[in-house]
Amino acid sequence: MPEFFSWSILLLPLCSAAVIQLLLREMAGIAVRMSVGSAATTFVIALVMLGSEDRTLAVQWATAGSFHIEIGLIIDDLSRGMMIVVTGVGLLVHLFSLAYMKEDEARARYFAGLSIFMFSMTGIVLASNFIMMFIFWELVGFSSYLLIGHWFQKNSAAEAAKKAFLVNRIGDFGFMIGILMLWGILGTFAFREMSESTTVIAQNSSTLTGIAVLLVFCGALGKSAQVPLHVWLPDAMEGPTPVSALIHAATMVAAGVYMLFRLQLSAGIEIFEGFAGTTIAWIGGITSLLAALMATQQDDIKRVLAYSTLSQLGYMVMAVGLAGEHSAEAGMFHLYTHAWFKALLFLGSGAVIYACHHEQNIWKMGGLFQRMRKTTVTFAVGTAALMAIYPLSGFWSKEQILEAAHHDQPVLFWLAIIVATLTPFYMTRLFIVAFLGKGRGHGAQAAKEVPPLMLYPLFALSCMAVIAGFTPVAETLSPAFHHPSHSFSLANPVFLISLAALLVGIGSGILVYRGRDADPLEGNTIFKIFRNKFYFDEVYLVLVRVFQNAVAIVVHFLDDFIIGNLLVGGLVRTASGVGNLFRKLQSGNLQGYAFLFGAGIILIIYLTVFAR
Amino acid sequence: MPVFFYAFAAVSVIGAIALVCFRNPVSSAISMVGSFVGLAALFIGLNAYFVGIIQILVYAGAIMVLFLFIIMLLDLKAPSAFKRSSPLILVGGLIIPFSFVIQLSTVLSEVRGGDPKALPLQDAAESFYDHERDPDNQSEIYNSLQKKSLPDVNLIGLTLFGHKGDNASIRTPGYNFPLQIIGVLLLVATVGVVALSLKRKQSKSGGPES
Amino acid sequence: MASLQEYLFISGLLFAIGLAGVLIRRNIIVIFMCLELMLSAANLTLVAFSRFNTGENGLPDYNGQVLVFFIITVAAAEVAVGLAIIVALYRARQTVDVKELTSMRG
Amino acid sequence: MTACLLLIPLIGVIAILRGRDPGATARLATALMLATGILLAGLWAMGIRDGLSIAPVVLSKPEIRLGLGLYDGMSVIMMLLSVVVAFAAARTGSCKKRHESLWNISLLLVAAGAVGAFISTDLFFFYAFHELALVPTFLMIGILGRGERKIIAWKATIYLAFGSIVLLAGLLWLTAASGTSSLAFEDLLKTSIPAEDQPGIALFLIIGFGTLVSLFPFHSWAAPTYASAPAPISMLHAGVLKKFGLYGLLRLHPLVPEGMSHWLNLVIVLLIGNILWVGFVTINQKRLDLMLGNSSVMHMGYIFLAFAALIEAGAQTENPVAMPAAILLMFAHGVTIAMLFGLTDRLEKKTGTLDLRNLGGLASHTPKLAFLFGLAAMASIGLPGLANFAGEVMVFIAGFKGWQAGSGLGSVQIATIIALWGLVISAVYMLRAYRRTFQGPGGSHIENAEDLSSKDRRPAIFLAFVLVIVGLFPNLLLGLLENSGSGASEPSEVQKPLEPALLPDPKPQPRQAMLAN
Repeated sequence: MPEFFSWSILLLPLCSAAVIQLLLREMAGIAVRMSVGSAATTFVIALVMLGSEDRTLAVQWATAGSFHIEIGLIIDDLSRGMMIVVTGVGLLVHLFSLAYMKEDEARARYFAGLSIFMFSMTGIVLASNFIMMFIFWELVGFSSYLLIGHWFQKNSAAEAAKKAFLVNRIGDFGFMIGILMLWGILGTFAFREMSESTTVIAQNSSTLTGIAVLLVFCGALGKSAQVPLHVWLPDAMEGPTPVSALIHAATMVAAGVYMLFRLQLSAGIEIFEGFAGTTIAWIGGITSLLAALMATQQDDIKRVLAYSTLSQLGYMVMAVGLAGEHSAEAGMFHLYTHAWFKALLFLGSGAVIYACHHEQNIWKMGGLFQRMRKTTVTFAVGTAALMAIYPLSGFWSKEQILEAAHHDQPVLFWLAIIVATLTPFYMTRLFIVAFLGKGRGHGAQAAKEVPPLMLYPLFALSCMAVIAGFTPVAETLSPAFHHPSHSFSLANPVFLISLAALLVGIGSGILVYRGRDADPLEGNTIFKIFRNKFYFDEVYLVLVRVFQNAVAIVVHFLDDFIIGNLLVGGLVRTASGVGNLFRKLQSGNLQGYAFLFGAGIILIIYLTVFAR
Repeated sequence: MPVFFYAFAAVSVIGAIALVCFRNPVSSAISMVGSFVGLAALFIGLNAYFVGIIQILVYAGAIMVLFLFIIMLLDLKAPSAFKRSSPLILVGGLIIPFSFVIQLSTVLSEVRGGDPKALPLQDAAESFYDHERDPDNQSEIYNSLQKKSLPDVNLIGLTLFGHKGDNASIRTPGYNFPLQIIGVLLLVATVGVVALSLKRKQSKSGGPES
Repeated sequence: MASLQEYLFISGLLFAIGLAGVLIRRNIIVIFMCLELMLSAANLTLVAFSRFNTGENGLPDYNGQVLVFFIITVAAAEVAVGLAIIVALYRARQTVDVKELTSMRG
Repeated sequence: MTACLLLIPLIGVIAILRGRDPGATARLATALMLATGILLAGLWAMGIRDGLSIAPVVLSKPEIRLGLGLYDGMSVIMMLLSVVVAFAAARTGSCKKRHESLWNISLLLVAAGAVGAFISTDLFFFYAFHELALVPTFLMIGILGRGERKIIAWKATIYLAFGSIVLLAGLLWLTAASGTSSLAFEDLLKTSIPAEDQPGIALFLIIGFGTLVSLFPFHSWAAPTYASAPAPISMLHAGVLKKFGLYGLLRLHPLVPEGMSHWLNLVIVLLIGNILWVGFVTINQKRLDLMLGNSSVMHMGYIFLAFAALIEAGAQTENPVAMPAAILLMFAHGVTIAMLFGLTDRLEKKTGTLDLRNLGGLASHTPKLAFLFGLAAMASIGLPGLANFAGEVMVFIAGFKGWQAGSGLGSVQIATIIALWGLVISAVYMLRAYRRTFQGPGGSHIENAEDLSSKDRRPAIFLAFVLVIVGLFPNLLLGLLENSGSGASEPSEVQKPLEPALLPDPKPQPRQAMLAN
């Protein structure tokens, strides 16, 4: 395959975004077609690329003497598989957006944002070195900022966009330090060259390497919204729902996992051994548990899904951190399956929201099954996949993760099992409350089936949610991720435990929520904590207020008062004061001058004659 | 002798006080002359006959006439033009001179050599004796000193222009050059006064043409 | 003949009276006269020192009197120029009161 | 040829004095300067370097050589920055009819002074041209500024005069210690400064140049000055003139490397002050223009970080990233801050206020302004694809270049880490300001706000274009630095940054050699 195609997969969306932003802002119709066209083309190129051989392309981006920063594409199994996910989900989201954003005045800007995102995400996936990855890492953050803040007239959307960007910046702070430290240790930014540098690691203390890896993980912490930097993701649901599906469920938030896996693949799994990997795994586990708990008490359909995304991302991070033989592959496999069914769920929720006239509270929905059967069926498929019901795609990947956890960290395994119980519980809650029973709100009662342009992406995604886990499909689309390490049999204790968890989850969900019009757990103290998201936001608000703002005020005061007023202002005032004094003396009054003159003489005589 | 001193000192001080106190500038000018005459008498009492004479000639003659002339020209003799200074200035204007006098008198008590001696004219004549000349053909200064009169015009001239030989009877750096400078100064002053007194008329015929 | 102190005291007294005149009078011509008085007072000091600071031959130090001569000459020139300025000033402002001549105020 | 850069604005000044339309003359002159500058840079890039300098002015007894010309790539880039910003500044802002001559003459003089300082090949012109540019700056602030312009002009004058005097003392000491009467850089570089003089000279230079660059704690003049000055002057000073100090430090560093390294820790403490202290000050600003002024002070810290990396390495060859990083970031920051100040001026014209509490929701009324401002704001907080990011990332790399894994973090590395936190701070204040100005529901002052006219947009679009081009292809600028210093010794190659090449896995960098040092 010619180089041109490899580059065009990166540059096509950029061109699309640039052209839309610069030329087509007023011509939304053409802009939309252009963006969708570029997404379709990249998807085709990604498919074609599946058959190409591994290689690395590079151009020098910045040169300083003997030092170069390169922009390069690395094309291997990992990036090819990830590209299928990115461009595939991307294309479907583009299509869905065609219908979803039909009424929006600023849809040209919206599609430009989507194109920028496709560009940046492609860049992350194909990045051949850490600096380039950081470049696109920042760019996805930026496009996410743009898209979350699409409806910037709303305060909540503007704040959410800002929050997402800033929290990601905090993660990137660590990420960049990590990159620089790894550069110091390994001597290279390029992934291809890292494996040659492993000897260098042996010379350096493993502690230093561990710290560097953890700092790099900070990037994933922000981007993949792990505790404690997870707070931006639920707020990011202020953006249009297709954006949530693409960026905040399927692709961008998974970039952290992808990056860790890329690092593991390049520099060897050794650097994840020791405290670094353990910390990463525990953070993943804790995130998945906390997020699952929070998800049980959310009323906003998108927030339920957002917390479930957090929870699933925690799974993936945990798997990568386990640093077992195939655990990271399991994590990546989960990323791949999760992308399809979570995008499906989000788009489904988008369709529901669209049908219900932008009602997002599940307690005001209900009975949607009668009114929009097709959507409901696809949503049910997605829910089942997320619950990991055999033989949907989620099942395969989740079992692998549980298997790996069981193998490496039994404590985390049990933690994961709790999550595996909670997931079916809250998804059952969501499905029962929103789709079954009777309509509880005007929106839900007036809901109609969504237009076909929305339905087709849903069909396609539910198709993928069903088949993506089967070996032939997985082998074709994502050869790097798929490592079935065991057969699922009733003799396997892990399988039995997870099956039990699934049944308990679904059963309790049905038991608690069947036929209810309000959440029966709402008054419970423990569930109140879940509802309030463990008060993370409140604590952070206080922290920000105390540290950032208070320090800023104090420093500003000091700066203004001491440096500005006392030191400098003092100088200025002295100068102008003395000047004023002399100006006053300069009265033009002859007698005044003579008087001063005489007084001066007296003084001089006194000083020279008498004062000695 | 002290009687004359006190008399003329009183004349000059009273004249000075009158100069300050008279409201009419003409009276002030006249009292200034009185003061200067007294001063000239003091000069003469100090054996500085030449200086005393030019004090009278220049100040009491020329300068006073100039002042009077200007006062007449500007028509300022009417006492109605007088304006009293503010009390503050009055007080300040008295305190400063007063403190000056106090300082002065404090210093004066420490000045030594107050004893006045008559000038030893005949002894001084010896230092002007020129051995290369005939005894009858000695210089004017020598002759005058021999006659017990002080030839101060000649002596000032000698100081101004310096000696011909290396007669060390008088220490002087020679004032030829300063004298010429003074001449130039007077010339410049003359020209300047003329220039200042010219009336400018072109301002009425519009702005500068260039 | 009076002592040196007495001459110096009279000189200082005249100087002080002149200074007082400069300070308290508002008529610029009178101020000018007072200035002349102060100059003359200084002359008296010079002459007195000249008389009392006799040289080796017992005669006064005539350098002092030469200086007085110069001072009187310069004073004459000064008076001429000064009065011309006063005339010009009077033409421009119609006043000789220094209180009203304050256009140099900063 | 190079002298044209100076002649054009001076002829422009004369033309304005003789009654030509001031605005049109200034625009024409800056356009010609831009064309000349780009032409010169092009010639330089192609390796045609003879004849670009005018013959040095030789004063015999003692022999002093003064000259103008492109000394090395650093001069070329700074010269480009000057002409680019001057071009935009001449097209920004407006004043009363009766001030037009003053306005445009000052602008041209400042531009001429800035260009002159960067194309000087000797200490004298180098210093003198900068001072030349400062005088009209003060005048413009004092006469045409906003707010408490007198006080602010005073403040700036005192600070900058202080800096200049300290700097002059340092330069005099430097020349005295070098033992050569020639002031040309070329000749100075051949001399060696005695070791005992070096720390003193270096301290004078750091404080003198530092004050000019608003190095902490000599920074408090900058923000109010930029807020008060007319927009073109803010653009030119914050964008170009201020960089003179850093340019000077980089330029003179090879003369006193040991002396500079004596003060490494001082520089690091001060630059951290710039980044953190001023960063926090910036967060607390309530007015857009003050916020931008402070942010420009803060960003100087990053350039100083590159300088600190250079000091730590001791010589350009030891840390090849540091100097290009500093230069690139200077260029990028100059363009960005000029764009921000220019747009802020327009914003004030349209809405009548810059108080962040009164603004809001402008993006729906003025989408073009919002887009351009957003671009510039994003550039200033380091969005990849725009020039600042390239500069910043290189600065950070330069900071870690001297780190030897295995040993603990050195002071430069710690400063780098703190500077990275500065990125978070700058994102906080920039996004906060953008959010309060352009997003959310409408504020009280925006109802009548009109969007930018195409005339208003032109300079901003031009600067944005420069930002994007340099951001996407930093090698366009960095290529000018190649072969710098020893112009003729190597056959100069034209950089082709755009040519994709299929690289067989490239060899690891010669890092071992670096570690050995």
